[in-house]
Amino acid sequence: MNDILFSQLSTFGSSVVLLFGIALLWRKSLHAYTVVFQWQSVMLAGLLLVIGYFGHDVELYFVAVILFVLKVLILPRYLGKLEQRFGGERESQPYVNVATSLIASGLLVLLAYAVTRPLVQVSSLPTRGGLPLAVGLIFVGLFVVITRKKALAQIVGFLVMENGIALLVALGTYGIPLIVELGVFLDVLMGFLVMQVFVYHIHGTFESIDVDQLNELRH
Amino acid sequence: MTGYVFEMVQGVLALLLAPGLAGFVRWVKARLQNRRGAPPWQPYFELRKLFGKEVIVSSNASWLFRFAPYVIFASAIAVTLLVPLIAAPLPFDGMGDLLMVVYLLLLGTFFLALAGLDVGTAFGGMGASREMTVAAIAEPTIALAIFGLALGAGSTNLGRIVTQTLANPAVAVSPGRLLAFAALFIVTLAETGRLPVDNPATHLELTMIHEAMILEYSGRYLALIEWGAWLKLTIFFTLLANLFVPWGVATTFDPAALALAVASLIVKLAVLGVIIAVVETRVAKLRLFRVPELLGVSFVLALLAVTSSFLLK
Amino acid sequence: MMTVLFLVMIAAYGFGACVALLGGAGLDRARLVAAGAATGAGAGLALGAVVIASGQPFALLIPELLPIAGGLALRLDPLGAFFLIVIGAGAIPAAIYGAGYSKAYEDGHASLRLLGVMFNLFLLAMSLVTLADNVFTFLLMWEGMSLTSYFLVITESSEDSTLRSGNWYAAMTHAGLALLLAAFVLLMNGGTGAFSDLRAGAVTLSPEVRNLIFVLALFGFGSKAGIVPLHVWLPRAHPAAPSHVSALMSGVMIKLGVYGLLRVALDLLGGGPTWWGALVLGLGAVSALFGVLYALMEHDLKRLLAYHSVENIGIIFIGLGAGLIFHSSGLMTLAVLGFIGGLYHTINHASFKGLLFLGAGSVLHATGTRNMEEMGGLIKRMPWTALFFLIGSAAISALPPLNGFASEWLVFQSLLGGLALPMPEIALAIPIAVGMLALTSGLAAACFVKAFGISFLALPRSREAEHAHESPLSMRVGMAILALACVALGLAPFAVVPMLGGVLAGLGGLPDTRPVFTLDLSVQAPAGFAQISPAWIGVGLFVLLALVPLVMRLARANRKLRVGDTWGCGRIGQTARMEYTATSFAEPLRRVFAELYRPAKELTIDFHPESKYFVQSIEYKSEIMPLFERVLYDPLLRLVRRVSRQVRRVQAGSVHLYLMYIAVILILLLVAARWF
Amino acid sequence: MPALFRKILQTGLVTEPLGPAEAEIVQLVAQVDRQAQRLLGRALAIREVDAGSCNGCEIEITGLTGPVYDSERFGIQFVASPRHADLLLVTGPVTRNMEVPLRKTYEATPDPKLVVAVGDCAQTCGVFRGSYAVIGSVDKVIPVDVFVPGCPPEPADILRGILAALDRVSAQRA
Amino acid sequence: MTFFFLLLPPLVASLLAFLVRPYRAFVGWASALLSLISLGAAITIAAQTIAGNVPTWGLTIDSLGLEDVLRADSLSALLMVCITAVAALTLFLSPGVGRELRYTAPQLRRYQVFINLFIAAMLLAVSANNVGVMWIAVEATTIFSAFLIPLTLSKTSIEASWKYILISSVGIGLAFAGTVLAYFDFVARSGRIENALNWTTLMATAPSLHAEVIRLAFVFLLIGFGTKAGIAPMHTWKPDAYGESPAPLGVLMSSSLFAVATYTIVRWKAVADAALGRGYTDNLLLALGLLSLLVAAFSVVLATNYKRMLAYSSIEHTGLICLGLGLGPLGAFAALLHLVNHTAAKSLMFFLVGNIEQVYGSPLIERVRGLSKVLPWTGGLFAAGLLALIGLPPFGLFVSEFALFRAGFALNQPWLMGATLVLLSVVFVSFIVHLNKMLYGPPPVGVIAGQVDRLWNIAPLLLVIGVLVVLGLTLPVPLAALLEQSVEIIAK
Repeated sequence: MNDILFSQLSTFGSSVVLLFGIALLWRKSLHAYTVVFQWQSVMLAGLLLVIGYFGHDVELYFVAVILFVLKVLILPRYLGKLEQRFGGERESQPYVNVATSLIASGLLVLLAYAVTRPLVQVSSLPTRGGLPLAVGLIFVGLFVVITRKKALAQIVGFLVMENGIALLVALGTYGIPLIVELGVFLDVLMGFLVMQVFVYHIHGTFESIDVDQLNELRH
Repeated sequence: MTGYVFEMVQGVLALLLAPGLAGFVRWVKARLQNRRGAPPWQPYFELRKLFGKEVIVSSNASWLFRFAPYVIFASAIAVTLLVPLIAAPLPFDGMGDLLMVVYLLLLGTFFLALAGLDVGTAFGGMGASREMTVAAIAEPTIALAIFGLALGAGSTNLGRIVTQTLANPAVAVSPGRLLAFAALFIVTLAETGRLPVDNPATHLELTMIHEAMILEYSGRYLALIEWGAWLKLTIFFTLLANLFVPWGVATTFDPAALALAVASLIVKLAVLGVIIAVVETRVAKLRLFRVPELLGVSFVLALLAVTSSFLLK
Repeated sequence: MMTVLFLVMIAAYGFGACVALLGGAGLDRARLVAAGAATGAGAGLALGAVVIASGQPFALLIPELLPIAGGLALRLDPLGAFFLIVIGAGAIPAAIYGAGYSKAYEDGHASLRLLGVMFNLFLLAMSLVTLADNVFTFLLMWEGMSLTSYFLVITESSEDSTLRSGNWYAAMTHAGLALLLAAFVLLMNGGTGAFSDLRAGAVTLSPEVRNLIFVLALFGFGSKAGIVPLHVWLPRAHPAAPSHVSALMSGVMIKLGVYGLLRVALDLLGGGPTWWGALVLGLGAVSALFGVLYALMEHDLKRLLAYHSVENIGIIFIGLGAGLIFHSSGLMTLAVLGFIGGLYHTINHASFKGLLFLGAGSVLHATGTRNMEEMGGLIKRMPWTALFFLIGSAAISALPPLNGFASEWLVFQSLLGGLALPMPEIALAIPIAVGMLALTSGLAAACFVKAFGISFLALPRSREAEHAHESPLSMRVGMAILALACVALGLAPFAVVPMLGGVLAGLGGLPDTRPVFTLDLSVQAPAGFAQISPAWIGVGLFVLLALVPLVMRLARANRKLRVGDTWGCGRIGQTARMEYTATSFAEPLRRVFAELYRPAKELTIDFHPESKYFVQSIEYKSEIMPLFERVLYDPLLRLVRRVSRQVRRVQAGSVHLYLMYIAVILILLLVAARWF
Repeated sequence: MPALFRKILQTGLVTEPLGPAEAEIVQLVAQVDRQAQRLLGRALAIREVDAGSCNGCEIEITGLTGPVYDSERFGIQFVASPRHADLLLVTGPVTRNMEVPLRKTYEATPDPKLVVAVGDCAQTCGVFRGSYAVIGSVDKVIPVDVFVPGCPPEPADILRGILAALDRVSAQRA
Repeated sequence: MTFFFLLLPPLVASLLAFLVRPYRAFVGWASALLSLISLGAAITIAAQTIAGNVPTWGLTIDSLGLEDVLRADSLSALLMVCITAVAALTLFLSPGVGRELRYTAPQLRRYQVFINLFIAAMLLAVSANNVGVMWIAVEATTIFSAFLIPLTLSKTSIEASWKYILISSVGIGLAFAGTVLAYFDFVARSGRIENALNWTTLMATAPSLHAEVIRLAFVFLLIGFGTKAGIAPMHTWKPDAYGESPAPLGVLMSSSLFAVATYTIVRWKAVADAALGRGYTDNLLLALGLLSLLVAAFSVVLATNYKRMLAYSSIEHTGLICLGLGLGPLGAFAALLHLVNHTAAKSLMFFLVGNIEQVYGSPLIERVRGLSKVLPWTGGLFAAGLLALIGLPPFGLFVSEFALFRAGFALNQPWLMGATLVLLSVVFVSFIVHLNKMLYGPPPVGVIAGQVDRLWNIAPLLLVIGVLVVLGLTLPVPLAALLEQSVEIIAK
């Protein structure tokens, strides 16, 4: 009984997390990106708590807290700053328009389902139903990074990808060893910081955060 | 020992016969032009006269100019010692084969062409250029004709070819031999500067080949060169005569056989001389750039000769 | 004894290289460098001679070096020894010559240091190629030889054309190395790579692999040897290199291609089907003919010589091809004859081509140009060089009694043996080869009449030629040695040919047939097919040359001699502009072979403004585009450029695109991992 | 081909059409023959130099080598280079442009050598006398052994002139 | 304990540089000297592994999974020696050691802080037993190096950095996904064990892992770490980053960082092979290796920038190493040897390139003429290094390429090897052509060698070329032992 509930909860939670990811494709303003990411992280932290509870894994609570702090509180703050600074710039013309993006994301999730079938078959965990969604989220995050022109949007896409991986970790194994988890968080933070520093640099040098201007280096 | 003496005799004989042969051809040609012409022995007079005249050498000329006539003449004599004029096999037969003959003659041509270039006149250069062109293009035919002959005789040594053919007369009339003969005949025309390749009697510099190279020579040098050229004609005729139709060539140093051999040689040379004269009367000189076509024909003939030898082996 | 010689060789070359690297400037250094090289070459020559004389191979294995590939294995068998002798024979005069020649570089337009170091290392690498006894050692030395020679080619690096030549050379030689690498690694078949193992293992390889190895080796070594169509680097690299280096590269280095082919095809693989030989024969014939045809059209003296290297390599390959054909048919005696022809031509070519390149170098040294159209009249200004060049010209034109004739005769004789072949389809190809060989030698004679006649005879065509001077003593000595070698090898094949029989004995099951030589000093083809005696012919020619003037004097011929103006149909004042040029000399042949040359003609007539019946100037340009550049290399280069332009688009500058690549490959591989 | 040789055979020899009218020629021929044998070994090489002639003389000289006169039978032949020649056959007045070439030709001829000047112009400049382009008779430029008068002289005359020149040589030698 | 001497010196140096403000030259000297300690430690570890020991270090804190977190087998030791050696070389030739004109004090300080962190991260990556820690360390290298590329800000350096960091982050993210997938499979098979992420544990369990999952995991890992290694088509950041980074960073990235990334692939390949049997990973590596070679070969033909040309050369060698790794034990040996050789050659080249750019002021090939006259030492070494890179004797790469071909032909891959040979020839010719353009010809007006080409400035590089020559002529016994043991580890 518990397992069924657990399974349904986790799958549902994963779906919501994925849906936030897809919602990203639908929005255009940088502010919306930040908000969507923030909400996705909230859902992810919640899902971690759920998994921790049903999976009897104390470590996951800990991870959920860190994740919350990092991805709901700290990063969106920085993102907010960036957005205030460059918020006037909208993701005017992504490489792929919204409609196509949505169709593509659907296809990517389908692909994720197809590809991850062995995972679902192999695993005996109640959470296994969400695994394809996690991989799908990785794909969607990658898609955002590829198709969005603003540096900020790319960062958010990257973070969504990270969320996808975190989801995969949680669903697949109830978390990896804590020390590694910590290291990963540290890296995410550092990476984010580096990236946001570069957003300033890019703006300072190119007077825009449109990455498609960065095409001096060729061949 | 008699053999070596005989070699000397043969060399002298060739030297003596050569101007006569050239004179004979000239005489026949004159007759064919309905002229009386000079007697066949006219070239001997010319030689005597030239040896009596002084030599003028251009101030531009180097030692090569004075050296070349000797090379031309010496290489021609050397060849006469290898070719079975009247007897086979000769003691020197093992020293050189048909290839040696061809390349010794090429040695002469090489120096003649250099001499043509040495004084720096346009005509000399022109003659040298043309001579080397013709010589080069004639080369494959000669080689193949040699190949054809060697196939029958099992050797490129001249004496061996003669004795083999004598021992096996059927070979002489094989299609391969006949084709090879035709090929070599055409080459003879080219190599000895006869019509239709070169006109030995021309005075027009622009049509000259051989003559253009020696415009600068006089006196004894001219004599040596002319004599050498006549020797070359004799050698080619002898090759045509004695390799393809060896009958009459002495295989012993028996005086009777030798006498017969000399007689048969003279007859054969005369016949060839008449043929050349008839040809020269009949045909016009070819433009220089048609000459390769003629030699191409001869090459094909030689190739057919070899091929048919293979197929009929 | 052998070890001592070997060590002396290594030490001398090493000494030469070190002196060049460390020594100060000045002639003394040049002399020391040359001394090192000459000593090394001499020791190598002696080592080779000892090995051949004793029949006892010299072997040395250093497992500490090159441990991953079986150690540094050296072994000198008679075949290698022969080529070591060729190296020595070519290197000694070149080194002596180089001592004087490199003085010209003291003005700093080329690095004497680099030249000296590379010269010695080049000789060392070449020598070690002949000694290599396992795959890796061989490839290492081979590539070392290529690399050092590459640096020698670009000695005069201040000129862009030199660098372009260097590029061609590097490209072709590296392509060759790639083929060789493939061939040898296939031959190793996963084994140790020691030659003895290869020899034993080659029997077990499948025929397809053997064929593949042979073809790879043929073209790999062929690119070094310069067979058509891999010859394109020769006419570029040889002229660019300093002349004594050209002499070595053309005279010696390209012969190592011959060595390699013999080593692989005959020794390691032990011979193969008839078509191997036929292929070699065909390539040889084509190379010979193409080489000489393009040489005829050249007016750059050194390029002309380079094309002649292609020709002569072709002749050598004809001999080898005939040998391989007979070998496959079990006609061992004839096979030996063919190989001997090839090998003899190898050493002959080393001597006369070395001589000619040194001669060309002297001319370049004296006039500062390689363009024959600017030479002329040098025979009076540099009589020694002229004499040596004449000897070389006559030798390469296969004129008896010089050495070119002797070896071409052997090649001819081996081809004539084609009669004995059991298979008519091959036998019929042989007459064609005979024809091509004959045409080649005829054209070669024509070409060297041109080369010598235009360069050395008549009036000087430029101020530089007019003020030319004879080369210094060391250069003349270098040339004299090779000139003597040409004469000696031409007169005394009876001494060399049996040795070559010994060199070949045992390779690929060849019997120890040494062509008989009798007391009359003749060279006799096996089975008494034919015989000649170049020695007696030579003596005879000398006697006749002496006799003719003597008889003339006895016969009281007029001995008066007057020097006058050239007879020029009465015109006044002869100038060099009236002379026949190299271009005009070659014009008849250019027209005869126009189908091949496809000359591009350009005639510009500048009419008088008043009337077109008057002409102010006529400009005539004619260029020939070598066939293989046209049909092979240009399209290839164009293809590479096109492909690389496409590939460059990968790096288009857009980070989105780059990320896209990652996504695409990720999806592709995932799909592949899942379903394939 | 057969047609050609049939014609050759039908025509027969055209040289020496013996008859009373040509008796002198026959005699001359025999004389030349003898002289030629005696002198210069019966081999006389002639180099023809046109020093400015109207080409009338040349036509006659050509006649000399034709089948009728057939000078070759005496061993007289025309050659392409003065180096090969024993005798220079000079025609016409010497024009300005031909003065040096003529002298050079003479110098280019090896000794012993003869010069026969053919035609009136060679001796007197004929109608060209006084022309600005003409510098004078042949003997003003090179030593002449024999002048052959006539405008143009017949082949027989030329032959006679050559003979005379040969005579002079024999006289000198004697 | 040796691990401390290995890992701490760069951290100390970094801290020192962080604390000393403004920058002083002694900081540079200190970090250079400290790097020698690391080098000594690496050599010690190598000696231990050759002797058959496998030093490990770990914390026994419950539930943290840190038992044996650091471990050095022969493969690690090999990499440690390479990294520390290059690091020492780099730090001795870094800006800030000795007189410095190019950079300001803050820049030098930033440089010293991050370069040492970068080195420490790399060392951690190769000494970690835990693949998670390994991943963290590799990710850290990206971050630290990203600070260094734009040492001086310019449009192009920012562009390069952005591309580098974005592509690397995405790639390394994928690698993490792969790591997770492998861990997932382990968990699915054996339940959760704290040190399951330890490579030794993974290897021990590998034969019983699920093939389908490991196949997927390896794809993520290969692409992820392959992005760091610069395997095509994930190579695109390389030309930009190498082209724009300061010379010492270029040295470390092109030689050490690349080696580290390759190392991670090798580690995972061993796991995947143990699970899947040979073949699968081999084919992937061969395919991507050939693709890298293809892209690199045709990119150098028309190259106009010599630094980017060297980057393409790196991609080419990446391709070769991938090929070697896909060709069984013989190939693995060749690949590792090639890795060592390439590390030496590339470190040499990027220093020289730095000198050249400093003197000529342009990274364009067409601007650099007469190198052999202007900078005889630099030019000569540059030529030698380039010849080494294109695989000519007497340099080590000739040996390793030969070994590679031997392996390929022994595995009956003649067509693959044939294609490789053709592509290598294209590279060869292009390099020779470009080299000639640079070495010779008239130097541009106003180019002065200055201090750059002094012998003492170049002397350490002579050592490197010496190493290359030694590796070309022989294989020192310790190195041979290390290589053989490493091959044992990764390609049993």
